[in-house]
Amino acid sequence: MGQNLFIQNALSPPILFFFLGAIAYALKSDFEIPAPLPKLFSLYLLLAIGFKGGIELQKSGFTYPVLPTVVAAILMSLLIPLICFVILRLKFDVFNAAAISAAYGSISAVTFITAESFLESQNIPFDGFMVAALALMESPAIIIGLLLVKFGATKNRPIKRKMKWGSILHESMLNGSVYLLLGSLLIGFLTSAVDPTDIKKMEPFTGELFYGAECFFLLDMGIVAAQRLARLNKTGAFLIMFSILMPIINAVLGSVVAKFLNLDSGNALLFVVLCASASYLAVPTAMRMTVPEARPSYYISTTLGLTFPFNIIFGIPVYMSLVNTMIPQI
Amino acid sequence: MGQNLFIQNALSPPILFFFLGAIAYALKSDFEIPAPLPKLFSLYLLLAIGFKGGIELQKSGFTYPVLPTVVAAILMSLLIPLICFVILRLKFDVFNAAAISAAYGSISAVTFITAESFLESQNIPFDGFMVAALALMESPAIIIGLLLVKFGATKNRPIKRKMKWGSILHESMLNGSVYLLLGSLLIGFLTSAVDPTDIKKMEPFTGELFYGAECFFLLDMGIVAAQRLARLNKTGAFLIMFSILMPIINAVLGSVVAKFLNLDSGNALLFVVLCASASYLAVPTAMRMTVPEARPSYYISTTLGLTFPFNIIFGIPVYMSLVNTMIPQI
Amino acid sequence: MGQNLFIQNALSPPILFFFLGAIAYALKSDFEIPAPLPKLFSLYLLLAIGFKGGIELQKSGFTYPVLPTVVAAILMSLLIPLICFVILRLKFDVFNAAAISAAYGSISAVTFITAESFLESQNIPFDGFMVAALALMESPAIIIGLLLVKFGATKNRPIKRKMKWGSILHESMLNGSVYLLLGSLLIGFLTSAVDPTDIKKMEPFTGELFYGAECFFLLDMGIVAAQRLARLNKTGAFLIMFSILMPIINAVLGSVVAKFLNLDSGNALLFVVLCASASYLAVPTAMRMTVPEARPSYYISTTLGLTFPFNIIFGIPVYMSLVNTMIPQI
Amino acid sequence: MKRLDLIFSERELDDVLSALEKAEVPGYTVMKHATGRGPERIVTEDMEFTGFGSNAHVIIFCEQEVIDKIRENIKSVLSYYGGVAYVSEATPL
Amino acid sequence: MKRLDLIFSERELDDVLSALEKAEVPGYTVMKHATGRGPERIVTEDMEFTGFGSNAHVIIFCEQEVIDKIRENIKSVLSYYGGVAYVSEATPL
Amino acid sequence: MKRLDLIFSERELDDVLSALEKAEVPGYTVMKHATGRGPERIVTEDMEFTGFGSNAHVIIFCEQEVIDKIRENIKSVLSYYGGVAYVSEATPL
Ligand SMILES: Nc1ncnc2c1ncn2[C@@H]1O[C@H](COP(=O)(O)O)[C@@H](O)[C@H]1O
Ligand SMILES: Nc1ncnc2c1ncn2[C@@H]1O[C@H](COP(=O)(O)O)[C@@H](O)[C@H]1O
Ligand SMILES: Nc1ncnc2c1ncn2[C@@H]1O[C@H](COP(=O)(O)O)[C@@H](O)[C@H]1O
Ligand code: NA
Ligand code: NA
Ligand code: NA
Repeated sequence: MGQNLFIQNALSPPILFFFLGAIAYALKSDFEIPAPLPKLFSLYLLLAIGFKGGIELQKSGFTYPVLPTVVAAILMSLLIPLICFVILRLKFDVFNAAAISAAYGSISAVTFITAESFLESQNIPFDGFMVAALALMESPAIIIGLLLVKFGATKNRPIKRKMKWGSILHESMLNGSVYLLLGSLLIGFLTSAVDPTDIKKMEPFTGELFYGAECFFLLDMGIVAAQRLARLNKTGAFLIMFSILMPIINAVLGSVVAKFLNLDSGNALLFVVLCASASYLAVPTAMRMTVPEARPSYYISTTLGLTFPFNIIFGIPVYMSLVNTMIPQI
Repeated sequence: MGQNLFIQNALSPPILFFFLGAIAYALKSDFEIPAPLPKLFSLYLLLAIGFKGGIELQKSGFTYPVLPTVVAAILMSLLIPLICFVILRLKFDVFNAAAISAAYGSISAVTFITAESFLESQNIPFDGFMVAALALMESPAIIIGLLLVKFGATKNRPIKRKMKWGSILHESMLNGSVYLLLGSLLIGFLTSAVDPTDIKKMEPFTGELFYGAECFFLLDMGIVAAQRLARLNKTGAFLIMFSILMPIINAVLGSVVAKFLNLDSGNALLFVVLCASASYLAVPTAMRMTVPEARPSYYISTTLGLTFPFNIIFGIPVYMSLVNTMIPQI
Repeated sequence: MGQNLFIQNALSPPILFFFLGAIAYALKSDFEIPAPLPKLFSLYLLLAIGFKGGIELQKSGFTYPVLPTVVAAILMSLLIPLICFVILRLKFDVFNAAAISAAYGSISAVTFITAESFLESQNIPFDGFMVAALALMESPAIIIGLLLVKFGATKNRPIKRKMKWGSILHESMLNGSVYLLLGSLLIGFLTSAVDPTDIKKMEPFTGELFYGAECFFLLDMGIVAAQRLARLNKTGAFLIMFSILMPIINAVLGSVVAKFLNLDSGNALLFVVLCASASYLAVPTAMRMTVPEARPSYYISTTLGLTFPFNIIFGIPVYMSLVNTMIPQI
Repeated sequence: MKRLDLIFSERELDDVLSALEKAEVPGYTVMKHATGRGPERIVTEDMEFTGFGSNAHVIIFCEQEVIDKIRENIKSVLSYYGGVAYVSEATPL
Repeated sequence: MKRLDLIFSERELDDVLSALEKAEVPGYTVMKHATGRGPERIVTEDMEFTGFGSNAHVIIFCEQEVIDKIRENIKSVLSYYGGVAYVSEATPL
Repeated sequence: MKRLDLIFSERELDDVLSALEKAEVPGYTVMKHATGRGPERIVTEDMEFTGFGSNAHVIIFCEQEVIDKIRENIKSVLSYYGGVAYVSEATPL
């Protein structure tokens, strides 16, 4: 069955468009999507998933299992960076280890979306409130990353790089993509409480268009991931191993927690995917600002060039099998 | 009831996204929508409202109250600048006074759209032909502004800045946004006469997507308005007062005319909003070209930084109450 | 009836928006659609027609008349450049003649789309597999153009410009727009075999939005075509004649082949339009890279400034009449 | 050879380019979407969507004579709407 | 007159501009969306959509004194995050 | 130090950049989306969506030796497809 899932995932439009982009780079086609068009799609996707998540959260309210799941997600985004940090310190200095750890504690919204699409075509139900978990896993991971630097490297840093609590919170909460996601979530939540007709009027934009826009964006992500992958040789074997094995470890951890939370298989997959995925939007941006000592190529190239494609191509079906094994469906 | 309207308006997605943008700026988030993406949305909105307006105009034909309303709108766009000019001359030279006056005589398409969305969620009907009024209020306001300069400042200007009728008409009729709006109106009008199936095929683009695109655009307008507001301190108290009070005065004028025209409350609100709103697209562009002596910050910062947010946040519900008082609903 | 068709075509939204753009340029309006927004629409249109074509191809399979039609289309894209080359050599050197010939052998996707919209509003059915013909006519035309240079000008070229088979194939198959079109076709073909629900989820993006996006793109094409037309005076009367007469000759050829293939009138029109239209995307790009001796203004200005507008305004209704005469409808 | 840098509102681009063509420059390069601040005005990115226009940066490599021919026309455009023009030395590679 | 060229990550743009304002530059021009490579890092176009930011190229025409006033502040920003700053001669047209 | 300005079609960007890397430049900056006119051709904005490509403007700050190393390779690319290359003086801030 696992192999079946793999093929079904690989032949879905989002993944095929991702391949189309990656192959364009590999074959040296001059196909490209010029800046800032990819930004349009990334803004759109964040706005749309936030907004829809807010609506669903309003519907479900904070009943079981919403609150425990969200809390567990936040805890995972604090715990995972610590595990990563311990592993990464074997090879990297505090700055690099902390920055990479933060990325893996955080999430990739596009991986999440792809997992949702996968569940939809498998006809497995899942709940909209999982987006709240997604939205709330970015900031804690950033904070823990910055704290690791603050306390791990306090002696080595020149005075002007001493981190202040203000800027840690600013970077973690007000980063453009975190802000848009959380803001749209709140707007969806508020609006659907007040006026359901407004929600309906948004539906063609945030709902119907979503799948196509996702495919278009993945086309670009294919090019970008292939470019990053091509440059990965400089990062060394340790990091390459890390960026494949760590998601799997995190997925296993996540599936245990999901079982413990008693989630249905759909929500469980999403939870696992949140744990397994790594951030290439909010976290790298925050790290670049606050930990300039860390090499961006370490935390961007691995997350974008390896972890992201691994997760959407192999990870999702594998994690689905894992979830199916651990959480027997009725 | 007025307070109720205010809250309902403030909690609608367009206004909430506007706030989201404004707060991003206020909190120094790095959230931004890079150029030329906002242009995409402004072009889209102009095309879509023009096109839909043309269809509605075709439907209604030039029966009562279409023609008198449109004529009254044009007259208002000539009259309002004259009133503004008299007031502004107390503090400003001819050039600045004329440029600001023209902006207030003209209209803000986004304010109009927001008012339409407001009416829709209040379930108050309104007519599509009001878009024709909107489209026809830009050029006269520009012309009157330029005439005020031509005759008010004829002696002080160097020869090469003498205004010619040709360039006055060119600036007022062929300005990019006026041109797109009028052109799309005409296309909608023509097409719906010939082939209704073509109209239906446009509907997903110009119709269904509209509300979401409006929200996305208002998100950017929130950032821009907040930036402008932050720079307003240099323009002085007089202009700040003007940019709040003048819309109210114009709204009262507008509501009297609307009552006189016997408009229903929906159309009356739109008419009032047209009078109260000020232009930040066509008029500033035209003024920049023809009246370089005027300071752009005066006529852009006030319209974008104060009048626009005031109108969409407070103005629309206040004007609705005004209209409800003056035009008793059956 | 021919005149009737002409008016119906001229009053359809795509053509009217094209005029709106062209007139903006002619009247020196400052209306413009800044880069890279037109690229967004051209990428979107290629992706959408490819994807939908793939679905249709999956539906129809390779039954009659799919295969013969596609083969005939490929043959036409090899034959037409040869005819063009003979004619053009009367006035131009090998490089320019070959480059222009390749452009006319290839196709214009936007002309094809406009023809489809025309058929839809005429309620004339046509088949989706024609997109496969479209997608497969670009590369052969490029190859034949490069072969004409390779063998026609082999002695005059410096060594470093000697063409290699590898780069000929690379340019013809991996050009950005060819790649996106073929790739999307394949994705549509594969996906619809596996999972029809995924196809449905793409529909709002690739299907419903299409007509509006087409209109928006034609608005920009109007500006671009008018700019090119304005610069055509330098290319000389021969080329101007060529770019109007050659499409007609190719259309006649195409209609004979279409009759021979026994196509219905809808598919026949599309076949004729493919023959008559000339490329301004893939071919010019490929020629620029491999035949830098040819003047781009020759092959871009004529295809964009004359052949393209001629085809969408006059060509489509004329070719329809031609098809109606040759292929009597039941 | 000289290098001339012109920075001004993109709305004057057509005027400036035709002034350059009149002076028979051998070529020029245009970069749009520049923002900035001058002695009086501040030009921000949002001016692009309002139609107000951001700045254009034009670079011309040419001989001193061409610079002399350009001067009058360019200065009259720039004095009207604002903008800057600076000349520096440049040698072909 | 001098011409100062600054190239650095657009995320430091606000810091750099306020350093320029403090030195009372007569004006400046900003061009965003530049990519490039420095001694350590490579900046590519995809950094724009990840929020990481591409480079900004800032040009300032000013007197030598202003350059001297600018130096300290700019250098401290550029030494922190990387970027280059070069001065050359320029004459008003 | 020297400043090298290269302006050419963005389709040759990869070739030019690898020529620069071969000459071991300390860094470079690329600005795309430039339009312009040269002795033969005019490059307009619409070339971006047709895939034909607009121009790229590349700036390199480096020592004279690097310029000398660059020269041959760059010239062969530019002579094939067109484009300009100029050197001027620059001093680090
Ligand atoms: N000293 C300067 N250095 C660099 N750019 C300048 C300078 N002064 C003005 N500019 C540019 O020229 C544009 C127009 O200037 P202005 O003369 O204020 O209209 C500004 O927006 C800046 O982009
Ligand atoms: N030698 C150079 N010439 C031109 N641009 C440079 C040079 N060195 C660095 N840059 C630019 O400055 C940016 C930041 O450099 P870095 O110091 O590596 O962070 C790079 O991305 C380049 O765009
Ligand atoms: N004299 C010049 N000054 C500035 N830019 C130039 C000049 N000549 C050519 N260019 C630029 O170089 C590009 C390629 O030139 P060409 O050699 O005509 O292919 C042109 O499109 C311009 O952007
Ligand atoms: Na994670
Ligand atoms: Na008004
Ligand atoms: Na053809």
